[in-house]
Order: sequence, then C-alpha cells, then structure tokens
Amino acid sequence: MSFDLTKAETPKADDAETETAPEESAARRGGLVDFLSGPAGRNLGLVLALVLLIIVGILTGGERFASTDNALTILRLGSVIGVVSVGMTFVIAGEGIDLSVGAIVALCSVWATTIATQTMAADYHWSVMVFVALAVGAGCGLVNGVLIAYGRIAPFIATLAMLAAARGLAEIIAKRRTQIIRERGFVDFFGGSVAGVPVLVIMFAAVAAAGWVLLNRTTFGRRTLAIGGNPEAARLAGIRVQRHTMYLYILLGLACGIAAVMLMARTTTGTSTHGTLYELDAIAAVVIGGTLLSGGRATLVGTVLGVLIFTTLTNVFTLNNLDTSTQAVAKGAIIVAAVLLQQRVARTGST
Amino acid sequence: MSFDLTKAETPKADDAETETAPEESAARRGGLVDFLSGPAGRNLGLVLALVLLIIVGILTGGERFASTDNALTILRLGSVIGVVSVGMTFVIAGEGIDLSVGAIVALCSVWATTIATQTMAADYHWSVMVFVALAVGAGCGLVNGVLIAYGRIAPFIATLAMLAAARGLAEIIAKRRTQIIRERGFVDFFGGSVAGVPVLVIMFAAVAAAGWVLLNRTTFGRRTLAIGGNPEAARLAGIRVQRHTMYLYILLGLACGIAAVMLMARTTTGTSTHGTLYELDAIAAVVIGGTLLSGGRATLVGTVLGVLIFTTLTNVFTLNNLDTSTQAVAKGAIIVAAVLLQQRVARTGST
Amino acid sequence: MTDVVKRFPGVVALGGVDLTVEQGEVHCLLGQNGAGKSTLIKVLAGVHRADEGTVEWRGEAVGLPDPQAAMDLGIATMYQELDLVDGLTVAENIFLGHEPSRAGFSQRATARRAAAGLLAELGHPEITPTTEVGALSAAAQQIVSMARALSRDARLIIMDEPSAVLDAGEVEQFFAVIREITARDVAVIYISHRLEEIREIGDRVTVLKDGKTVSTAMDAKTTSTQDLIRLMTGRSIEYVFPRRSPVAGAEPMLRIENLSQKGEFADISFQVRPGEVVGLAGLVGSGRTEIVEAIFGATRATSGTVTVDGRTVRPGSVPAAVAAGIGLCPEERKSQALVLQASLAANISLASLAKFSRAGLLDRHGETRAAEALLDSLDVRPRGAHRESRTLSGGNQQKVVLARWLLRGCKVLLLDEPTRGVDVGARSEIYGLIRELTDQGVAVVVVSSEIPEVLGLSDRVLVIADRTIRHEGPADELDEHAVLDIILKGDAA
Amino acid sequence: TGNDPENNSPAGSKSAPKKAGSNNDAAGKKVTIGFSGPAADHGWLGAINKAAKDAAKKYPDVELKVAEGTNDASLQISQIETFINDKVDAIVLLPTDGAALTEVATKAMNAGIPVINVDREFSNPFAARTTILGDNYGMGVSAGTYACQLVKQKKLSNPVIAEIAGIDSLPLTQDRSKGFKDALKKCGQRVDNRVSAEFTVESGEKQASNLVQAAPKIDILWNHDDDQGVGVMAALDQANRHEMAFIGGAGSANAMRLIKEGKMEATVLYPPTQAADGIKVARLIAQGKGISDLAQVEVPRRIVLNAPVVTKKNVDQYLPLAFES
Ligand SMILES: Nc1ncnc2c1ncn2[C@@H]1O[C@H](COP(=O)(O)OP(=O)(O)OP(=O)(O)O)[C@@H](O)[C@H]1O
Ligand SMILES: Nc1ncnc2c1ncn2[C@@H]1O[C@H](COP(=O)(O)OP(=O)(O)OP(=O)(O)O)[C@@H](O)[C@H]1O
Ligand SMILES: [Mg+2]
Ligand SMILES: [Mg+2]
Repeated sequence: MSFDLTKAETPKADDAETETAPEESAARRGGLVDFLSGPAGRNLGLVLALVLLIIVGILTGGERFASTDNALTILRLGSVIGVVSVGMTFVIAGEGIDLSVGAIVALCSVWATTIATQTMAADYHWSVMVFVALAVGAGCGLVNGVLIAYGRIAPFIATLAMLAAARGLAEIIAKRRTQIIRERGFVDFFGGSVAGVPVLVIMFAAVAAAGWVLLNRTTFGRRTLAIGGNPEAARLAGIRVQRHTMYLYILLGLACGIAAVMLMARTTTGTSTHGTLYELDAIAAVVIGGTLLSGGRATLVGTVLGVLIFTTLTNVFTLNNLDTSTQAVAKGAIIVAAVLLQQRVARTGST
Repeated sequence: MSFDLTKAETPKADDAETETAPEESAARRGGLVDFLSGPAGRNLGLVLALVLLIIVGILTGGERFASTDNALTILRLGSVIGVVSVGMTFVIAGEGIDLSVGAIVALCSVWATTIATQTMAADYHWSVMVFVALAVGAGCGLVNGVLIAYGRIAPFIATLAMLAAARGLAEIIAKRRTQIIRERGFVDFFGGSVAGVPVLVIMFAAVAAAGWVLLNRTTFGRRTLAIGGNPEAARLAGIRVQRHTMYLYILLGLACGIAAVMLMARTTTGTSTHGTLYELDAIAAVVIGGTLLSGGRATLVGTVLGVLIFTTLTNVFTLNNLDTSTQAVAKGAIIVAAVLLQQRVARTGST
Repeated sequence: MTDVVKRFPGVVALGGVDLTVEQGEVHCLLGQNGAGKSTLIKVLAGVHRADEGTVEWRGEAVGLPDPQAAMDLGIATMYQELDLVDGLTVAENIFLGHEPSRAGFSQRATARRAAAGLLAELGHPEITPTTEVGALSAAAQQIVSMARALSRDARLIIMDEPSAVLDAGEVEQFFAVIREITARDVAVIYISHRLEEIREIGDRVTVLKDGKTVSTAMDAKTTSTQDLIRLMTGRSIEYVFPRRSPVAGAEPMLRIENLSQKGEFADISFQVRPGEVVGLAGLVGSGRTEIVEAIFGATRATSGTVTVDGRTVRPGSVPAAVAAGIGLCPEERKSQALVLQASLAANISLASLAKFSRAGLLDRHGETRAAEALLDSLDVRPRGAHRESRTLSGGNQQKVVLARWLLRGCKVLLLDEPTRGVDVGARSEIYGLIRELTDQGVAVVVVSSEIPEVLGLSDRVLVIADRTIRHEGPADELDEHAVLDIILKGDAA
Repeated sequence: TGNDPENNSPAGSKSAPKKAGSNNDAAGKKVTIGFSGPAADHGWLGAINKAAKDAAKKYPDVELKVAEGTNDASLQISQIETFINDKVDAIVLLPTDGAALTEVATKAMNAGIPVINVDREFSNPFAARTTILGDNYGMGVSAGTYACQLVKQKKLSNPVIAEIAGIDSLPLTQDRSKGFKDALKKCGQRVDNRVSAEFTVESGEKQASNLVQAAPKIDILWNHDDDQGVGVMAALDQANRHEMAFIGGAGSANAMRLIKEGKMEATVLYPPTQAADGIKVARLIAQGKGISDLAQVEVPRRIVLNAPVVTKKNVDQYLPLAFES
C-alpha cells in the first residue's frame, strides 16, 4: 500500500512537527504556517535547483538571460505544457496516468481550426473556437475516464489507445495540413498582454492557482488523494471511486483543451503535430515536482516548479548555443542531480 | 505453480482444483498439466484476440497473409522489440519501469559499430561487436540500477534522464551519422536462417524461453515477484532488495544489448535513431500481456502474445493498404477491444 | 439479518448466518479465524453484496448495494484492516467522504476542530488533527478509525477487532467510550478474540463457525468460557499456556549489549539462552518494535552489538541477521510480512529460497511439499499451498508468517505481537508451537501488548518503559498489576 | 513535356499533364506498387504522402499499397519484406534511414522487384533501380549563397546569421546545414546562432522564441522547413522581431504567400513531389517504358531535383506548384 511511501519520503519531518508542537491547537495554526510547513518545505530542493539554474543562466547569458523579456519568454514557453501538467497532477494523484495528452491537444487544435469552425467563429465570435477546443478535450477525457473507471482498462493501455486514435483522427480531420487561424481576434486576444504580462502566462497562473485550490482546499481534491492513496479505503468511506476517477480524466481533458487554445494562439495554427511528446514532458514535470506516480501525494507548487525547471533549462541551453546532443546528455545529468539535491535537502531539513 | 499466474484472473480454477482433488499429490502433477492450467488458461483472452486478428488477416489478405514467408516476416519484426519486452517484464514485475530502452538500444548499436570497434572486429572476429553491444547495454542498465536502487531516484525519472543522456551520447559518438557495418560475417550470421527459421526468430525464442524459466522456475524470479509485490516484506525476509533491483535493470540493459545486435543485423547499421519509441511499445506489450504495472505479478507468455498481437496488427494493416491515420484510429480501437475481450473471457472462465 | 450467504471463489465464507442486534446493546461476534465474522460485517456495511439472505433495518428489508447506502442508514464501521489513507491528515481521514464543506470547499478549520473534539472525547488529545495518518503508530490509527466511526452519528457501530492493537490501558478508555455511546441507544457489534473483553463489555454473544451461526443471543456475562470455546472450535481447548520446561544453563544464544538507537531507545542489554522465551512487556509506543527491528538489522542501531551463538552480527543488515539465524515475525502482517498476491507456498519459502535452489533453479515440488506439510501442521485454513495469501483470514496469515521461519529453521526467533488477531484455538496452537521450538533449543523473544500473554508465555520478562529496560526478572515472580506498576511508577511497588 | 519528373507540375493538380507526343500516360499493364515512407509527422512528409497517393489515383493501371508511416527502421524493413512476400511489381521507398534500409532493398532487387529510392539515399547504389533525390546539400548551398548576396546587397559589415535546423539526427538536416555553412564560408560568413527544431509548427515556435532571446539582433535567418516556419513566424510576430531577412525552406504555399506579402525574404524549394515522381517512375519501370522526353529507352538510374530560391521576384511563377502544408 502507500504505507511505505509515506515513510520513505518525509516521515521525519512530520514527526518532528508532531513532537515539537503537540499542544499547538489545530485551530491556531494559520493557513500560512500550514502552507509553509507543507508543500513549500518539501519544494525547497526544487527551488534550490531552479535558483542554481538561474545563476548558471546569468553567469553564462548575462544581460540576455536576466532580462524581463527573457523571463517572459520562459514563462510563455512553460505555460502551455504547464497547464497540461496541472491537469496531469490530478490524474497522477488519483493513481492514474495519461499518455494521450499530446494527442488530445493536437485533436483539439485541429477541430477548433477546421474551416467549419472558423467560419462559424467568423460569423459569431472567436470564442466558438475556444468552446470547440474545450468540448473536444473534455470529450476525449470522458472517453478515457469511462474506459478506465467503468471499463476497468489499465490507464496506461486505455490512454495509449487514445494516443493513437486521437492523433489519427486529428490527421484525418486536418488532412495532414497545418490549418492557419484566420480569426485575428482570437490570436490578438490570447497573444496579447495585460499590464505587460502575456495573456498566456496569466492563463497558466490562473489554471495553476485554481488547481492548487481544487487540490488542497476542496473536498474534490481530498477525495482525489484518498483514491490515489488507498482506493479501497476511499470506497469504504462512501466515495464513488469510479465516478470520481472519470472526473479526473475529464478534468485533464479540459486542461488539454485549454492548452490547445494557448498553443493555437502561440503558433496561429491548428495541426495534428501539435503536442508531440507532451505526455513525457508533463509526467516528468509532475514527478520531478514531487507527486508520487503511485498516487496519494501530490503537490501543485512542485509541478509548477518542475515545469519552470525544464523550460529554463532549454532556455539556458539555447542561450549558450549548445548542440542538441550535448543538451540531451546535460539534461539527463541535470535531472539526476536535481533529484539527488532535492533528496539531500529533504533529509537535512529533517534532522 | 508460478505465483504470478496464480489468481487474479481465474481464482475459481485454482480453488476448484484444490477442492476437487486435494489429495492429488504435487509430484503427480505433470509439467504439461501445470503449464496448461497456469499461464495458458489465463492468456486465453489474448490468444483469442490474436486468433481473431489472424482470421481478419486471412479474410482480408488470403494467401498473402497465410504464407510461411509472411509469418516469418511478422516474427522477424517482433523479435527485436520482443527481446526488449522480455527484459521489461522483469523490471515491471519488480515494480519498476524503464523509459530508456530505446535510447540504450541506440547507444549499443552506435558503440558497437564505431570505426574503432569495427576495426577490432575485422582484426579478431565479429563477436567483438556483439560483446561491445552487450557490455554497453549492461553498463547503461547498471547506471539505471544504481541510481534507482541505491540513489533512490524514482525509476521513471532516472530512466527518463538515461533516455536523454544515452541518445545524446549516441548522437555524439556517431556524429549523427548512420554507421554502416562492413563486417559481412556479422550480418550474414544474424541475418541467416537455420532450417528455414531466421536466426533472429531463434534468438527471440531463446530469450523468451530463458526469461520464462528465469521468472517461473528460479529463485531469481521468485525474488523479483516478491520485491514487486511487497518490497518491505521481501526485505524483512532477508532478500537484498537493492541489489536485486539493480540486477533487474542490468538484465534489461543486457536485453537491450541483444536487441541492438539484432537490429544491427536487420539494418546493417548502427545509428542514434534506432529504437525510437521502443519504451512505449515494450511497456504496451508487457502490460497488455497481463503483467501489472504495480508489480508483483508477471506473465512472460502474455508478453510474447502482446508483442505478437502488435506486430500482427501492423502486418495486417500493411496488407490491407489502410491509410496511416485510419490505421492509428483502428489501432486504438483494437487495443481497447482486445483488453475488453480479455477481461470478458477471464470473467466467463471463472464462473 | 437472516440466512445471509456469501460465496467467494472456491470458498463459502458465509453459509446462512442469522444475527439480530437490539438498540443500545453491545453484541459480540465470536468465531475462529476465518469463521466469517469480517465477511458478515462487510455485508452489513455494504462492502460485499450477499448472494442470498435478507437484511432488515428497523423492521424494514433493505438492500445494501454500497458503503454509502449503509452509512446513509446509520451504520458506521471500523474495519479490521486499517482503512485509512496514509497520505491524508487525521482530520481529513476522519471526515473522508462527508467533509464539512461549503460549495465544495472544505472547511478545514471546522474539520480540525471537530476532529480534535472527537479525539479528546476518546481520551487521545495528543493526536494532532493535522498529522499525517501514515506517521502514526497502529494504535493511534485505530483511535482515528474510531473517531471516524463516531463522526458519522451512527445508530449502529461495527467494530472489527478494534482492541487488537491497543494495550490494556487504552482498551479501558475505549470501553468507557463504548459505554457512553450505548447509553445513547446506539448499538454496537463488537468482534474480538479476547474472551475477557467480551465478558467486560458485551451484552449478548453470537458465535459463528465455518460461516454459520452456531448459537446466537447468549448472555455475554454468564455463558461459560468452556462453552464459548467449544461452540467456536467444536472441541474443548484448555485456554492455558503450555508448561515451561526448565532452561538449560547453557551459553546464551542471543546476547544484546548496550543497544541504542537515537531517539528510539537506549542502552538495551539482555541475553536469551537456547530454549528460553524472553518477553518484552510495555505499553504501546514504548519502543519494543524498534528494539526487535534493530536486533534484526531492519533498522540500524546507533551503538551496541548483537551476538548470536557467540558471533557478532553485522549491524544494520537483514541478510546478515538471517544468515546468523535470526528470524522476525513483524508487527504488521500485511504491510511488512506478506506478499499478498503471492501464494502461501511462495510466502513460506521466501526466506529459505536457497534451500529449494538447485543451481538457481527452483525445486517447486519440494517447495510445495514443504509448505503443505507446514500448513497442515499449523492447521491453516482453507487448505491449499497455492492459495493467494490475500484471501486468508488474519489469524491464518499469522500462521503463514510463522511457517516461513519454521521452514528456515532459526536459532533466534523474534515475535512481534504474534497473536494479534488470532483466535483462541490458534492462539494456544501458537503457544504450543513456541514451546516446541524452545524444546529444540531456539531462543525466542516475544513482544506483546497483552501482559497476561507475556507473563504466561515467557520464562523471563523485560519491562520496557520510557524506551529502556525498567525491570528484568523471571515471569512467575510478576503479575499484571506489578508490571503496570513498574511501567507507571518505575518499580514494582 | 510528358512525365519528366523535373518539370512536372505537382502530382496533386487536378488535370493530367499535357503531353507532347507521348503515350506513356495511356493505360498499360496493371501494376501493383508498394509505398513506404516515414511517419507523416510534419507538413512536408504529409504532402509527400498525399502527392504519392494522388499520383497513383490518376492511373487506373496502378494499384498502390501504402504501408503505415514509421520512424522505426526495423518496422519499415518488415513492411518491405511484406511487399516482397506480396510480390508487388515495384517498391517506392522513402527510407527513415537510407543505410538501414539498404539491405532489405537489395533483397527486393534480388527478388526481381525494382526499388525506387526517394529522398534519402541508400548506402549501396545497387540497392535501387532508380534514385530520386531532393538536393539537401544543394538546398543549404542555395540558402547560403542567397544569404551571401544579401550581405553584399545590404552592405552588412558584421552580420548576425542564425539558423533553425530541422531534426538534428537526420542526415538530411546535416546535409542542409553543411551546405549552408560551406556557402557562407565562401563570402567569409558563419552561422552565429543555431537551434534545431523538429519540423513541427510547435517546435519551430518554441525554438524561435528562445532564439530571439539568445540573439538580440539577427540579420539573416534561415529556417530549414516552411511548416515549422509557420511557428517561427508566429514567434517573430509575438516578439515583434522583423528586423531580419527570413529565408525559408521546402517551399510551402504558406511561405510563398508570405513572400508575396513581403513578410518573408525567400524560400529554398525542396519539392514534396519526389514520391509522386517515384510512383510514376515505378510505373514506367514496371511496365517497361522509358521517360518519353529522353533519348534513352530506359528510365535513368538517378534523378536529382533542383533547389532554386524563390523570392518576391519569381514567386508568382512558383506559387501554383507550392504544396499546402
Ligand atoms: N476477498 C476474499 N476472497 C476470497 N476469500 C475470502 C475473501 N475474504 C475472505 N475470504 C474467505 O472467507 C472466509 C471468512 O473470512 P473472514 O475474513 O470473514 O474471517 P474472520 O472470521 O473475520 O477471521 P479473523 O478472525 O481471522 O479476522 C475465510 O475462509 C477467508 O479465507
Ligand atoms: N511510522 C512511525 N512514524 C513515526 N513515529 C512512529 C511510527 N511508528 C511508531 N511511531 C512512534 O514510535 C514509538 C514506538 O512505537 P511502536 O508502536 O513501534 O512501539 P511498540 O513498543 O512496539 O508498541 P506496540 O508494539 O505495542 O505497538 C511511539 O511513540 C510511536 O508513536
Ligand atoms: Mg476478520
Ligand atoms: Mg510495536
């Protein structure tokens, strides 16, 4: 069960808390203390890794790295995969996995940019395209959810099937063409900025914040963790595990829809090649962030940090004009180093 | 009886057996009966799926599908990914995962075909190349194993790092060129046939058989399943869990080395693009075969059937001239159908 | 409930059970391991669907399709297997499934306050509602389970072996709570293998045997122990400890010197001679588990040595300890001892695989034969070495763990709570088994929270309190009160 | 001019090409052609596949078998083996990796099935009956030469030249980059910033966003592929960086429209009609015909396509040929 996992990660930290402040009443502990002693503490290692990366960026890139423009570039880059990762955090927290996110993003982007949709968008409003993307995403998520929760197909297999099917369907619909968005209103809205902050970044921040609240402050989030940690116990507690599991995949499907909208705005296109390898990127960000693949423990702050680490890494690489092969080797080494660092910090913090 | 195959699917069979013939002594139960009442029974659903696929192949392809040549083509194709899948079965049985298999195959193939290696092979014997491929595979597996078992990095993350690093290294070594094998002895040996059966197919069969014995008939296999099922219990029973986990990754690395040799023989090249997406293919074959991603239960017969199903599917598609996108959609639908069929069969069999 | 039948593949877990529970009573359910008690209450709680039979609730027939339906009726359940989610906090676990919330947002402060209140009511204000449950000891988790059942405002609370992980003091406290809730006309179904408890708290008793009711609604106070045991087991068992045989004055088999572990225990030294049983008595949380785990090398002691048969054991290594001849039956069967989806044979042979290995190949017939023999001699039910250990009842699982070390053949056997959740019949069998082992010269260390058991079983007793040894002496010089006195006051007053 | 692949209009166009005294397009013996190419995971390969299929559709005497597009050499080998088992009349093969498919192509040739090698060349000339190549090195040279012209024209003293390559591990990318580098060397220039994308719109956007941060000012930018160029253009728009001369590659209709609008400087053609030409040539070989405008009786062994530069001046001439990606 998840028993061992609890202990493996941070039992000590928890004990310490219990032991040093046993009489501190629950009610007295404010939200802030709670917050700091929770995710933030555990994410210290990640923050450190990110800071190190930023230092390397400044040392090697100087001005070019440390500019506002570059920071916004990193954030914009991270925002699309970030939204997917937020959704992925929920599915993984509920002991699932979704390999089809990239394919769903592709299908959403294609469906929302067909001539039919664009014509309708031109006639009414560009929000039609947004609506189509979200609906398609939610629909794919629903199919995944039903197959997994009610069809009892292993998530890995069900979403692998969706990966093949959704990308195939996207190709059929788009006839393998890149569909360019003619609707300038759409591109201008999502491509714009509010008070200097790109709309995409605002969307990512909003999704991440909403995700954090949903995970940590609602019954939905707690039940998700319960299902991920011990599905049998969750069932015994009267939670409708199947229905809830289905919701998780729909949620992720919706996140893919949002990501598709963002990607469409970024690239001004919809195509079946969008979202390639998002599944690996998103899962990697979530897992390096500290969410357990075996479910039951999840941190959204960690996920966001994970996304930022990966995007900053790419940015630093490009600034340094590294060739792709060296990048790949360095990336592998850095991932391992970051995780070891994170562990070391967690262990030191607890003694 | 092998304990992987003992229950989840058809507990009735076992119980009934126990109850109706409790006095039947263990010694009297022949190997064949054992075999049939075990894996074969449980893999019935998969066999059925494969048979259906073959029927479809015969109906649509007729002669062309049902020929010996075509059967050998399917088997030859399946043998490379099949060897990787056999190794993957062990890692997954031990509650691990390895995303780096494709990259390791690429690195092995590149390292074994460098000018230096080929010169040495020309001077001594082509088996130098085989040795190099196996050694590189085992080395990569060792790194994975040490990081996971002793470094306590989550398998997903450690092997993701290896995926990036090994492919990057392969590109650097090969300078992104495709390295052609000049050593005809190598190509002729592995590309040849014995009594009409291609050497590659024989190798796959041998690896699968050895894997089956290792998993079901040795203490190594027992320990693997125990670790996958409950690592803490295995530890408290005196099993060296860390060391054993490391062995599992080395084993898979070796399998990747063998696969690289086979792929080199098939393509007469070593290149950094070999083995692309093998990780997904291998995991899919293992999981659809009935091995649990959560560890502790594994079936090698299932894995082999999984590999055959996927390769036959591709073959039938090619014969039927389906367009690629439609193929992808059909593939998704067929995967889901196969799993649902498998479940249905298992359920019917048990009542 | 009338004529309830529940079949599992190959097993008829319930073959026609009748049970009537009145308002405000404590109805005890007795039966051997595997008799079907847990299955019965799971049917009642909506976890399993009965194949046959009817359930009436306040005079009306009801269907119980899922746990929610049972909870809606007012049936709350504390399951035998701890049913908590480790990653969630105490408060979150207590209110899981019925969180105080407004528009989907959980009101965490409210939940924490309510949880703190419930825990205080149960006499355990020291359990903080914000602690993660996975970090709590088994006893504390049981209290959380109880708080959760209470939080449901139920009319009937089912308790499946709640006292198994509690010590004497805590059981008392627990009973006080039960008395309080039954006074409010809430009914309780209480399952336990400890007959003394039944006498103390129970009103009426129903006995199950092999999935059938053999006798129902007997008076809990007056029915004689002999009768109860006979109804449960079909034979009479002398519910006594086997006689001790004199220990030869040989060299100690196990010698512990100055064993310490930072933050857990300090300065533990004792010896066990071949054929001797040494008991560790103490309250839950006194650190006994940590001591035996350190001896076994499962955790690394900060200082001190462990010597077996004159040879020092490499510290912090389980394989070294096993090679030296030490065996451990850990405290938590499911998470620490058993590979649940593996067969009994595989579980039994797990520590002795080398025995069945011929050039790496596994002698499966030999393995099965050895396992069958042990299962027979331990009377594990249902039969069959190839059965998945998951499907066995708790007591039978414990026997399987013992069988593992019997097969291995140990010089030193460490038993952490060996009879937790084990029925009277099996219990006396285990006692007998321990004596058989000592007769063969094995040195045994027993940890148990039941003081009478420690006293009855051991030759010598170590009383552990405040994470160190407070008293050492022959078992027949102590009684339960003396031990409690030592623990509480630091000496045998 | 009949069916000379070099000057043929895109195979996708509706009307059959006008002929000058050739009867090559007249229905002949029924032939089965197997086609196998890499996964159509980007626009240019999508266009390749489509053009091939459309070309086959025009001939009632051609039955085309298309194998699942794949980037796995091993899988592609099995597809060719299937074609051999199937005894098709000719195979058109766009290999994922030329060297890796050489062995099986030789096997097909030995079995008497002519193999038409498209775009990525085999390591052994005897593995193919005819080889049709786009000129990747030449493409780089064209782009580099054009860049040199620009440097001279605009009198740039110390220009920043950037390159957005395609998938770096493909030989064709390396050839393009090498050609670019060699041509630049001739006028004393070199590539200052280089990133590689994956031929997809998304990767183009991503790499370009990072690139414009890495280089605060760019004078000339060569992007290998016009489909990924859509993303590059989006990134440039987003960053409001249009100071550079933006040169594309492949020659998609999108790119040519941008050239017409003046948003792009030029693009280097890399026609996606090679596979379509391959089909046509395969048909001719299988039917024992030659190329009608040539004096030879047989189809030549090697056809290398040209890589011209399309600029605002000549874009109208090329736009009708361009592929929609
Ligand atoms: N999920 C299951 N699958 C198959 N058999 C089961 C399952 N659960 C219980 N059984 C079987 O049903 C019978 C009754 O088990 P149950 O757990 O109800 O016993 P119990 O009386 O609670 O025993 P204990 O006192 O040891 O807890 C046993 O034979 C057990 O092996
Ligand atoms: N997983 C854990 N994390 C943190 N503290 C723990 C954990 N398990 C136990 N403890 C604490 O360690 C101490 C020893 O607990 P433990 O239950 O192991 O003692 P014990 O003497 O073996 O008791 P018993 O065997 O009767 O349950 C207690 O204070 C307990 O609360
Ligand atoms: Mg029970
Ligand atoms: Mg204990």
